[in-house]
Amino acid sequence: MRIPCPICGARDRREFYYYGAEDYLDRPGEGADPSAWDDYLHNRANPAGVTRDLWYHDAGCAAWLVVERDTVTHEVLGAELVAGRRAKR
Amino acid sequence: MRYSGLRVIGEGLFGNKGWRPAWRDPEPKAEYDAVIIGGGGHGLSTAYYLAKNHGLSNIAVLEKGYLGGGNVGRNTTIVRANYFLPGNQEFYSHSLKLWEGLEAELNYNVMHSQRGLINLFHSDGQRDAFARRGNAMINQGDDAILLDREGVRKHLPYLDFDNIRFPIYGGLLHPRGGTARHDAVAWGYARGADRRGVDLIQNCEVTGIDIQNGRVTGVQTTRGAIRAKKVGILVAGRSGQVAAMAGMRLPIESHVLQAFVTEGLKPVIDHVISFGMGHFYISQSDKGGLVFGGDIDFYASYAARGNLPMVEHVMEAGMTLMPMIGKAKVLRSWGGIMDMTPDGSPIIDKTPVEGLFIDCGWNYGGFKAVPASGWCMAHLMATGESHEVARRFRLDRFATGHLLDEEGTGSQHNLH
Amino acid sequence: MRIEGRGLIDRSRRLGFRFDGRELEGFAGDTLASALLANGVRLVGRSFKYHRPRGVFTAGSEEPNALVTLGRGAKQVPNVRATVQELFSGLDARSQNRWPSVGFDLLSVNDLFAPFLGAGFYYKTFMWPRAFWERIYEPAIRRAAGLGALSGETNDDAYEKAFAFCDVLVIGAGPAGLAAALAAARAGADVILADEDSRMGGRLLAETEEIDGKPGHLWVDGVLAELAAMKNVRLMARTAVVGAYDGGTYGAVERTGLHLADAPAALPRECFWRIVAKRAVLAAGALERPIAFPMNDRPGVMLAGAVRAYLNRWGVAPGKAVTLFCNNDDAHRTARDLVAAGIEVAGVIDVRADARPGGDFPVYPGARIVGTTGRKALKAIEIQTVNGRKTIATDCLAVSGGFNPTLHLTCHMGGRPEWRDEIAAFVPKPGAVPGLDAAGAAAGRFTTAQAMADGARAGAEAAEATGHAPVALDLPAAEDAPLRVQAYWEVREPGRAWLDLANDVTTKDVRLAAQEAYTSVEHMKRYTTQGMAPDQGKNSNVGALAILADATGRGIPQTGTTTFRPPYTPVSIAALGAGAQGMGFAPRRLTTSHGASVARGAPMIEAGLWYRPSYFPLPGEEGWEEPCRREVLAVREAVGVCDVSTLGKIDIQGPDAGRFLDLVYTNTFSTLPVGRVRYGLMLREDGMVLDDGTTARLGEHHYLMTTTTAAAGQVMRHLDFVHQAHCPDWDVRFISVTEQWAQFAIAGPRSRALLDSLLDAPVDPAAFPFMGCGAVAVMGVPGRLFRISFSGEHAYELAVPSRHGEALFRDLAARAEALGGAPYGMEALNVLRIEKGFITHAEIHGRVTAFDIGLQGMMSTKKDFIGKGASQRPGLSGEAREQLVGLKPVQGDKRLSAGAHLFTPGEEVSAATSQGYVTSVGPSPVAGCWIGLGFLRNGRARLGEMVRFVDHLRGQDFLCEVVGPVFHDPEGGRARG
Amino acid sequence: MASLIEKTPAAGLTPLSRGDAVLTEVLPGPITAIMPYGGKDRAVASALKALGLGLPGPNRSVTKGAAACVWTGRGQAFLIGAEPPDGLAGIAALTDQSDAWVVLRLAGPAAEAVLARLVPIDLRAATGFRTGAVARTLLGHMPLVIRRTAAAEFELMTFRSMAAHAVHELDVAMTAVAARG
Repeated sequence: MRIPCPICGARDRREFYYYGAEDYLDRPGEGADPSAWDDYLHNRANPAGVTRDLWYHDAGCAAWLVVERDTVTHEVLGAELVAGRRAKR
Repeated sequence: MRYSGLRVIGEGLFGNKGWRPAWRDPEPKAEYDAVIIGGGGHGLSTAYYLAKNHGLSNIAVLEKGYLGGGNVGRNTTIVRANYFLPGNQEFYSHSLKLWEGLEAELNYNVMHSQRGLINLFHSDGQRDAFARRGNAMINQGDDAILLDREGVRKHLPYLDFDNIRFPIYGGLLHPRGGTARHDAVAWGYARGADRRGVDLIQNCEVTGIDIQNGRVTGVQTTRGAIRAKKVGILVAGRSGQVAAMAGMRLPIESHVLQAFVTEGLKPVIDHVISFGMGHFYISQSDKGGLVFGGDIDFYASYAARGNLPMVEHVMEAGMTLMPMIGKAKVLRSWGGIMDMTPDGSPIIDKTPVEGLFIDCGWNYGGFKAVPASGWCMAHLMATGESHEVARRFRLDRFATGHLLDEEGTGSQHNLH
Repeated sequence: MRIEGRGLIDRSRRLGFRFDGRELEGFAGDTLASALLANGVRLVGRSFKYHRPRGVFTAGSEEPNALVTLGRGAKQVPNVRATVQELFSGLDARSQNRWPSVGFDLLSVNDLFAPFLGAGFYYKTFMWPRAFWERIYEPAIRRAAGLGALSGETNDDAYEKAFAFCDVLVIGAGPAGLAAALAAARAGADVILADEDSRMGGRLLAETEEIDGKPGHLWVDGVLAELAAMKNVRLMARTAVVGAYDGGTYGAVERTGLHLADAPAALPRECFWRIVAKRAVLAAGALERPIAFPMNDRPGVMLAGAVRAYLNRWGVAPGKAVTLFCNNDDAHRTARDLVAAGIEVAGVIDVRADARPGGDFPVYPGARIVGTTGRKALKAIEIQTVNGRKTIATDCLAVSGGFNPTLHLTCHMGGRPEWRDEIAAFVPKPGAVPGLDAAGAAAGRFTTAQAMADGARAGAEAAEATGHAPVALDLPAAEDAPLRVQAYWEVREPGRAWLDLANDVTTKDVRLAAQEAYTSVEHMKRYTTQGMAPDQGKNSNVGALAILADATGRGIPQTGTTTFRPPYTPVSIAALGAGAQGMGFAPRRLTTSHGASVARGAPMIEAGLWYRPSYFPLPGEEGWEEPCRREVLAVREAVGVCDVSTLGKIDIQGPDAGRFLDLVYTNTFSTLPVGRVRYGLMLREDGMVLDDGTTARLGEHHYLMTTTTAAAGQVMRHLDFVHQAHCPDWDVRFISVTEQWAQFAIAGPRSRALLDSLLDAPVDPAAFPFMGCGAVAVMGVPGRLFRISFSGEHAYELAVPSRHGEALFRDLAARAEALGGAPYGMEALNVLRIEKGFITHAEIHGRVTAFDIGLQGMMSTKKDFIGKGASQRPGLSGEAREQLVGLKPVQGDKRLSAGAHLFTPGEEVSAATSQGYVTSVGPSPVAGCWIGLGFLRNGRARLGEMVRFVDHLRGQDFLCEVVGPVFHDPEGGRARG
Repeated sequence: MASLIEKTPAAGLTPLSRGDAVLTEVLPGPITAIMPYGGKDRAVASALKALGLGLPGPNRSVTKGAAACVWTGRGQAFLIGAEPPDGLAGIAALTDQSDAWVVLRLAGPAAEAVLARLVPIDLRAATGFRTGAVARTLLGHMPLVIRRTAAAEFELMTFRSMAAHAVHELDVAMTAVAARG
């Protein structure tokens, strides 16, 4: 599997650390409802199909990426920088 | 038809013409007392114990493919009871006791082989953690022996004791740990359930769950609608999709776990060996293949196949631990889809929908759980109450913080 | 028997070799199988279950029978395909799965019991008595099963792994692959051409049909010469592409040293390649398949194409009177070539009623074989012709049931092949592996002309897809006769008919599976074990599912196939795991003081990839406790020196650095004065403790964070995540400086005296109060000094650039000794910190909250921080949780052991009554006994109570007093003073 | 005055010569990590012009004589072989890394083949990894900054503590390549 790091280019999966679904980006604010924390940390859509998940270019540039890919075919559709994604908002 | 050595000889003398089907191939009925979604190990054992322990026989098991085609048929066949957290301990202890009587129970040789499992440790800290585990096992009434380096050498002289990156300090021996023939477990439960009147319906995919006023009323399938007041979901690898049919979002992420088998070899590894530093575990099947595996590939996947980095990592772990296996050749690799939960422990619980029950989240420890999972899920479905040994496998424990995190890696699904 | 004038072997180079102790001879260019056949060796092995005599069946890696063991001792390699193994001088091969010899095998008695040993018999018996399974039945089954044996000795050969990249990977160098490689390469694409054979050319090396009027191998030589001269082409012979993975990644195994008589020790035996290709062409050809008929497993029964290959490529006649059994035209070529070579063809039994004579040999159209004779070598066949039964004497029967495209790689991503009636075979599903295109026979285009044209097409398309304009290829004239195959799977006559030779699965077994409801193709496979042998069903899958389809009344397409999975051919673990044996499994990290510590006799222990000294023994000291006690006392009474460079150090800078630390720590760092250090607690987002350590403020916008050794990498990743995901706009930058600084703890009442003697200026107590930090100079070298303590004593940590680390350690150790102190290792460090109740990852093991370790007060209520939200969950605090306590045995001579459990005295010992467990223990000179830290349910409320300490594993059972976790100087005056 | 003896990361481990490849330790002088603050990339680049250098983009390096500025990660470059110019203060985080890395030079016709055993990226010049190209990747299981310094010459940087392991792994790969002849 190859992950297209927006900074380094396409690299072998062995260079990356995997975290989980992009849900981890949407951290509840202070004082959020306990159920918001439960959803943030635990509950997942876990799609059989296209998903967006978090990868860290551990052995590369140290960027966190959101990778769009298909969990059934393993096709990788694209990747963007986590930091860049937030700045765009 | 009862199986026995005499029957094998008798049938053999007459051309093996007399063997009857291990199970029927029934058409689905319009209504059952209970429907089990998933014809894998857990679904089949649940159906079996619903019939055997609770006297229900108007049950259907709905399987989208063939019986035992999921993880029960694609694992490394290890059976053990070496957990240390309350909640897990009593459950796996119960499961191991069921394993020990499974051949007699099912009249089917599942080849449960208690050859002993050795967990190796490589530092003082790891030894202490395994000591805590071993003591917990003995507290529970199970068995454990702490081996020092020389003790390990007596059992496993072929490990690399002299020139290894993570030196072997010792091991925790679990004498009752071992292996079983995985397919046979599914087939044995299937045959047992069928004999007690359970309808095993293959090639029947559930496409919807019918709910009225918060109560389950039945399921939609590719072979028509089926009514039932009780529905159990036991579909490891598809739990999220099936639960979504009932509007549920689960604390599960699906991951691929690869496993490997070599060409047949004369007996060389007599135990089950687990190498924590490399996350590598190995045993030798009765046919002679070395059966081994490692960690999940770590990325969410439903593909039931993995990639080379983990393949290589597993092989590297094998080569550093026991370089005598180097000239064995890997014959086949495969992958299974694991329900990974945020604390590494399973869920056997009611759902917010009345009459709908779920048994999921086995991470990659589901095979050894098959007997007790069925036992407890059947108890829950029949009585509406959690079984004593599965009462901590609650769906809401992540929200409340009553976690069962044996690995201590926290709310990151793939780290368990 | 060798035929003069035929074959591509080098008859000028004779090679002596041994098989089962017999001294034999072959030629350079032989495989072990061709050399054995040339020497008239028919019986080469025994089957898996019935131990039946078996001979060479194929001429390729799909061989089910001729598996042998090569070499002795650590060099012993089991299950080597004689059909692939190149002959070399001195090769030493032995047959397998027989005792005492391949000619007389005691376990062949199994064959007599075959009626009772049918599919799945073991699921129905061996159940009584229960205890017999592990003791009697299973050991007997295990001994009988298996094929070759591992030596049990540690591997001492070199193996390697490598990466390669290309535009176009061409898999297979037969007519299609050569054309594909040529087309892609001439277009300018980067091409890798890989073939599992030692010599490229594929079937062209084994056929007599000419190409452009020349022998096929000459055309091959020409193409290879052109390819070899191109810079953009890499030729990889002896390289089997074994797996297709995501993103155009392919696994391949190259036999680098297995074919050499005297391979240098440094030359790897095999290399496992990870090839990343933008496009790939599968030109792996097709595998001939047998037909099931009664007693079809005898030595001398072979595939027709293999017989032809032995004749044409190796100049070997596998028999004197050859017969053929077939359902297609291709097999007739074997008869024709044999006759041309002067070998008798005793008959071609063709199941097709319209089969026509094609040469100087008898043809029996519409006939079939109903039996064979010859226990250890085929003697005769009995055939049923349209005119009745007839027996033909023959010592070699060449069988062809048609061809299966070698499409395995196209199924490695879960794609299922498609059935084509006109060739009675499965073909690859296009696009099943993205970027992989099958061509030639692998795609069901069987004639040489078709294969070349298809290969050229695929090569050109692959080149174009990778940005290279295709160029037209002039293809030579080649054979183009259609295969004309009639689907035919088995002769249904009395007697056992084998499908899977290697696993001894017969047609009856498949029918029995269907009879017993194992009707899914996966059930049939698993119940009968068909396809699970070393050939992975290459010779039997399609035949078996055809018979299953027949038994269940379904068609072949409806029955479907089992899944092909990697590897295509078996790969040795040593190749896949190359580099890891010994120390290679993980990097070794050495501190700058490593050599100096080793020189002092310190045993080095592994700690999070680093090596750290356990203790520094003096002459006469035994074991670890004696030096440990001395080192602890050195710290408590004088001064000790310890290398702490392995702790993670992260340099954090920027205007928002303080704010950032406030987010990642539970407590506040933005208020920390410059020149001061603060202990920080870091949680995971789920509320559990992630790590702890001190962070120093070096400047207004400059902090230095310390992590534990074990969690350094995890913390760095965590900081990167928090920054990039939650506050990317904050101006904070960080980088690891763990490697930049060599850092040493100098601990004990005389630590300041030591520093004053060492530093360029004495330590100014005003500048370095407890938890102070600042710059210092050590013999002119700029360093950093932190007044922090992990021992509870007046202590410092001194850091210098790593180039000076070794020298500083030697100097510090000498100065410490001069002051009555000593260097100390991990054992003493551990005792020192337990005496002070300081935690490590033995305590913060991932299931522990700030509440559990009594640090709930460090969780700021004034700000948000990572882990705050989730730590509010009810299950993460309260009386039911196990809390950190100290433990002291009531009887002072008891040794505590970590991993013990704690119970309320008087209660039974059980899982349900366990009150907690012990995490860290050590012999404390301060307490005068062993002490421990542990977690006890509601522990902070139970100080002063007795608990029962039970360690079943070490046979310990005694009472302990529950005490606070700080044993030494609870007020902290010594560290502050 | 007494002094602290300096020791280089790979002292005593190199040079190594195997077949057509030679491995030597390089002592590049000071190494400073430069991490520009938000919006300061241009200012940092112009400050580096004082040394005749600039701020390289991803996977690139800029050299001037013995000095080089090498991209080493997201928002990070190493200034190697020169002290940082004054103009960088306040616009970038600067961190001394001079002692944190072992720097090895692998040279010779076999260098690419040797690295193909250990580095999971395409290092061929023809496909883009030309002189001056940089990558942050792996050397076996170790972190790696790799830079092509000439047609058949690479500079490899990994953690100082891993120097012995890195040299050993390279030695194994060099030996295997040499054995193929």
